[in-house]
Amino acid sequence: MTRDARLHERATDERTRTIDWAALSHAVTPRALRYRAIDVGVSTDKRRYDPGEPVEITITFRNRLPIPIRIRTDSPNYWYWTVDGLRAASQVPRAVPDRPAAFSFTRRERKRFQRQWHQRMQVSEDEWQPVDPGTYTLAVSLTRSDAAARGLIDHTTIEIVD
Amino acid sequence: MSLGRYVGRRLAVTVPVLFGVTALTFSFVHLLPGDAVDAIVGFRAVSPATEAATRAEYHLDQPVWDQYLLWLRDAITLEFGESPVTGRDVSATIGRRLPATLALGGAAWLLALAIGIPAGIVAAVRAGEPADEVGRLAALAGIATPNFWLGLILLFVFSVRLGWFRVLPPDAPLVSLATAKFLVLPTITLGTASAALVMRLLRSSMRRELDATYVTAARAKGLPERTVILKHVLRNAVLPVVTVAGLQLAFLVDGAVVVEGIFSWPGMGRLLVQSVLQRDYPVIQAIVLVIGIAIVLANLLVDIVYAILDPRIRY
Amino acid sequence: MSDRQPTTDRGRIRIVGFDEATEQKRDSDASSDAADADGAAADQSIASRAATGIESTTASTSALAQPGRRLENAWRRFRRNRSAMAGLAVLIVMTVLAVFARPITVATAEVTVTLQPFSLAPSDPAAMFVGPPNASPSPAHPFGTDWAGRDQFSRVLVGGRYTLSIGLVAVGLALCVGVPLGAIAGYFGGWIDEAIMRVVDVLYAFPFLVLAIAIVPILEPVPILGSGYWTVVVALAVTGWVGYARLIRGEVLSVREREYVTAARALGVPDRTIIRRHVVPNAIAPVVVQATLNIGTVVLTAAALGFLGLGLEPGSAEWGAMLAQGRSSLLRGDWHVTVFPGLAIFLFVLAINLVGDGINDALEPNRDVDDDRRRMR
Amino acid sequence: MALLEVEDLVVQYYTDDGVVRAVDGLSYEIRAGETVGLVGESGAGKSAASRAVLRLLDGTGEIVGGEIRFRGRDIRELSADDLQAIRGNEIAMVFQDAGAALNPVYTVGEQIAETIRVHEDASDGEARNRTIALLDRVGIPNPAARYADYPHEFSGGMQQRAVIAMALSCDPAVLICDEPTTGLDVTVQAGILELLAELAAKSETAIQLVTHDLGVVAELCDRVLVQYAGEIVERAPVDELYYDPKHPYTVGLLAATPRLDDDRERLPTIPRPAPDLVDPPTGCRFHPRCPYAEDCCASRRPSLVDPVSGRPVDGDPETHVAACLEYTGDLEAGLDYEVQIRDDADSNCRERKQQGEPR
Repeated sequence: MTRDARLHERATDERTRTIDWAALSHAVTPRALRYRAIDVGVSTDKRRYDPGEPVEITITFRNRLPIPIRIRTDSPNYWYWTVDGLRAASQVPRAVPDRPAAFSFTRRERKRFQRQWHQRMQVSEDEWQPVDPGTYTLAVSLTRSDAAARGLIDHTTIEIVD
Repeated sequence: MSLGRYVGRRLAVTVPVLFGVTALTFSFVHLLPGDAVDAIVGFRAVSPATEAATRAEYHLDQPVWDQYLLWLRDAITLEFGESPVTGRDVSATIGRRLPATLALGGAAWLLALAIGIPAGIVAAVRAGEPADEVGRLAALAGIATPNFWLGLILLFVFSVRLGWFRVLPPDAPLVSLATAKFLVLPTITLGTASAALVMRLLRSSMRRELDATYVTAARAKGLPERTVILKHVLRNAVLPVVTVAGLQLAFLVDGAVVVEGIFSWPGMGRLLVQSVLQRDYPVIQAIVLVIGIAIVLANLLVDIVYAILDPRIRY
Repeated sequence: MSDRQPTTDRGRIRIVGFDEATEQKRDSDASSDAADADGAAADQSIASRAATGIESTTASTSALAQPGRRLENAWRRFRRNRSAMAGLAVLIVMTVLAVFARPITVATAEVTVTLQPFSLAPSDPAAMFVGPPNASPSPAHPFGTDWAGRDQFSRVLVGGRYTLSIGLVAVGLALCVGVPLGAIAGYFGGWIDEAIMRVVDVLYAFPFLVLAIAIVPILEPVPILGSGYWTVVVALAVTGWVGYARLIRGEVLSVREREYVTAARALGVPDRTIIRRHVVPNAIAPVVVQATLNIGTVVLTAAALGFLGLGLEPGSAEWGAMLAQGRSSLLRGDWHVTVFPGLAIFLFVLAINLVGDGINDALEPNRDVDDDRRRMR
Repeated sequence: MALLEVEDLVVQYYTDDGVVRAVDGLSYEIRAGETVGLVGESGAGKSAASRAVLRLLDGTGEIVGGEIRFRGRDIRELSADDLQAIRGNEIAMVFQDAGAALNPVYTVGEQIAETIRVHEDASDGEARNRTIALLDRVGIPNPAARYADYPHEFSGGMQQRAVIAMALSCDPAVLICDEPTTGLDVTVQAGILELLAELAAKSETAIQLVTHDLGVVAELCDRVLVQYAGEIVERAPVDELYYDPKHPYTVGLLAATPRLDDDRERLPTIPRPAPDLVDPPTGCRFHPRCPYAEDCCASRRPSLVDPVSGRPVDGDPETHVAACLEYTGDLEAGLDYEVQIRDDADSNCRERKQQGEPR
């Protein structure tokens, strides 16, 4: 399981390193610079889709600076994606604790994640509805109330055509 | 295999090493260029009568093998003769200096454990938190600081500037408040690096053990967290620290040589340096022999303690 | 509930239909049945995600894919290690300062060749009374002066030459002795191993510094060792090789049992070639790490020897020796004489430790350096 | 009131990729003395679910929702002291890797006696005697002598027995066994299963058995919960599950279970890997892998219903329920599989069950 592998990697890394440069860098890097360092991006494999065709979404976070960066988030769910403003294409709110956490990047790190949108909206706990053809805005944002003001969001549009 | 048989086998390996240590120490004067007599009397011009007497005393007129056996016999009975430089009895001199070094070394060792073990535990349990970061940086600094420099700084700050620890009255008995107070600075100087090593080692081995399933199992049994850490995790994590105990002793002896000089502490280390500067070979020989044997025996003891602590080792 | 009979006849249950349905579905997927299309696509994406994991693009992902480029990968890992790079930077700066502190000349009877003409240090480290004695730091003498009025700044810069070169040369010599002996002991085993390892055990019984101190009077009368510099180097090498021999023997013992060594043996490759080509390269990584860390130990020991007044000529601009001279100044209250040489040693040893840890992480990320540290000292 | 009630349990792990919902709305109950199996592929969140019961989640794992009631008290609300009083005493755990679950530097006896001393006011001698009796009970020969043995002196099977003895030391009301036989030899497995079966039959201890092995479940359990992608998809008394599986996932698992008399060339498997719990499929989570999936499966999440009536779960945990849209009448083609019972004497004797003809 990748999560175990990553936890393990983190553990060994944490065990052998001599100085916590991430913490040091966090302590000395000005806040404004920290936000500006992180580049948030969202893209799709195509512009136009047939109805029912899955939309491949690629979410990228990139640390532009050659120093480790940590960004405080309002939740351990560091980021979320939306379709027309609906989180994870769902009208049903998900229980995610709203305690602060930190999204960490090593120097010049690029994190890339994939999501799929099957052109369905979750309308209730147990129901999803296919969307109609039209234009949709896919966006990604760090989980911060001031994400838009800090530039920690990105969006793209796609078109579903019959 | 029982613990007794393990100890027996371990002893069997130790005996040849002990012989090797004595042989190396013995060959010491013979490795010097020129005649061994010259070395023993300190490269002075001496009368033929004295030379003959020295030859007889150190059995230099006999084959090397016999010389070694005779020397060994003398060494076992602690007969190292007189120092040609000071004229004092070597055994008596060492006998006077040894307690001072043991007191300093013992105090530093205790300090190293008293700081290193709790610091290591805290750093491991609070890994990544500020306490851990500070501890880790301090440990790194502790390892990199030359003890003679640290000694000088402490001496300057606390003795010269603050005047807290003044010079030791020369006639103060070893067990006295004055001596204990005087020993504070040398002990800190000597113990710092050891404490740092112990802390680093314990931290990393505790981190490893904390991930083990038996820790979760111990929690699942309903043991209090204290018991889980101090009884289950620590007992396993301390094993690598025990293996360094022998090396720590060697490390402390090395440190004592320097630290005793800085603080004018009348121990074996200072005696060794003085003897080397004066080319007082019989004394050097005796000191090196005592240290070598002490460390061999200490390593034997460490192995036995390790076997008691880790039941897997006996099989 | 507990009185239920266990199901004993499950061996006779068989499901029919599921597998066939699965096959059918595969077929219909292939013909891109509209009803199943998005389900199938979802599966593909899940499969592809499972295969690639969560992609966190760093330099190592591409590097790891290429085998046989161990050193290059190690260097990449090392470069990403900030503390190690910081340590390396300190070492480089200190080396440059030491080399360019004063001109280096090689003098024969007739000609004097200047190898390095630069002079960063303002004055000759041995020149007395370039300033007032025991002066505090000032613009003219940034590190102050010692009891003889010598410029401390120049002496600290030039003193780096002793420290750096003693560390490198002594460790190099110790490696030249320890690695072959340890490899031979581990590879051949038997009485050769016994003999070498007993010698190692005996030498191990003496603390590093004590042994070095005891050896100094033996080495000093040896004429070719000259000024005392080589006395120190040889004393440190003689005491230092045991650790490497022990370390590499242990590694060789495990490498020896690997298939490629057995295969080479079966092919009749000579032992010497096997040791050189197969065994040592695969066992050397921890030795490299240890050697790096040991430069720190050796430098500390050399400085201790200088501090005790053993080895080098009195008055040498060696950091340890300078500290020893500073002791009497210190007791009079002049702090600056001891601060700067000590700080230099501290910085150097700190940097070496950072680099050593970094090399360890780069070469063998899963090995804990403290484990080896306890095998050495 | 059941002994242990888990209601709407949600366990999450946090990664850079997002929130992993290892357990998503899990509900079940265990009554005194019964044995309940929790079955599913690895990665289905079984271990997370059972570790959550004792609040022993590792890493970033966290219980974010639901209740875990033991004798009516919510375990999530307990103080550290109260929790410790329950762990090992009322609810005990048997770990998958017994060798790793035993501390190598203490004797097996000490590790068992320690549990008794912590929870009960027993003297050292009493704890020792009880430990020896326990070792005897789990079938360790010569228990008085083996008391002082260290874990490495025990074989793998004996270690697992010792771990079971440790879990039984304070007569727990609930025993959670996390893959207790995985990694053991077949013959040793059989011995451990026998021990657990005896325990289930003779003692009042309720057992929650977590496994991926349906064979193990068949031998031990009264009821079975089938977990898929963090959710329960089917719940049934054990015989009903085997002879009359209702959820396609269960059917797939059963089809993939090897048999002694197998004459098939290869085992059928459920196609494609288990879903990533960071981004689970919409609708029925099994639909991307289900051979019977239709359009509606992607847009509607089935709830646990009685397959016959199609009505939601009532209070009785004995009721056979499954979460498939087939049973609410939403599937058009139905589920097409059959369970054959093959008799050794006469392989022609078949009981044929046909499911879900088009309505």
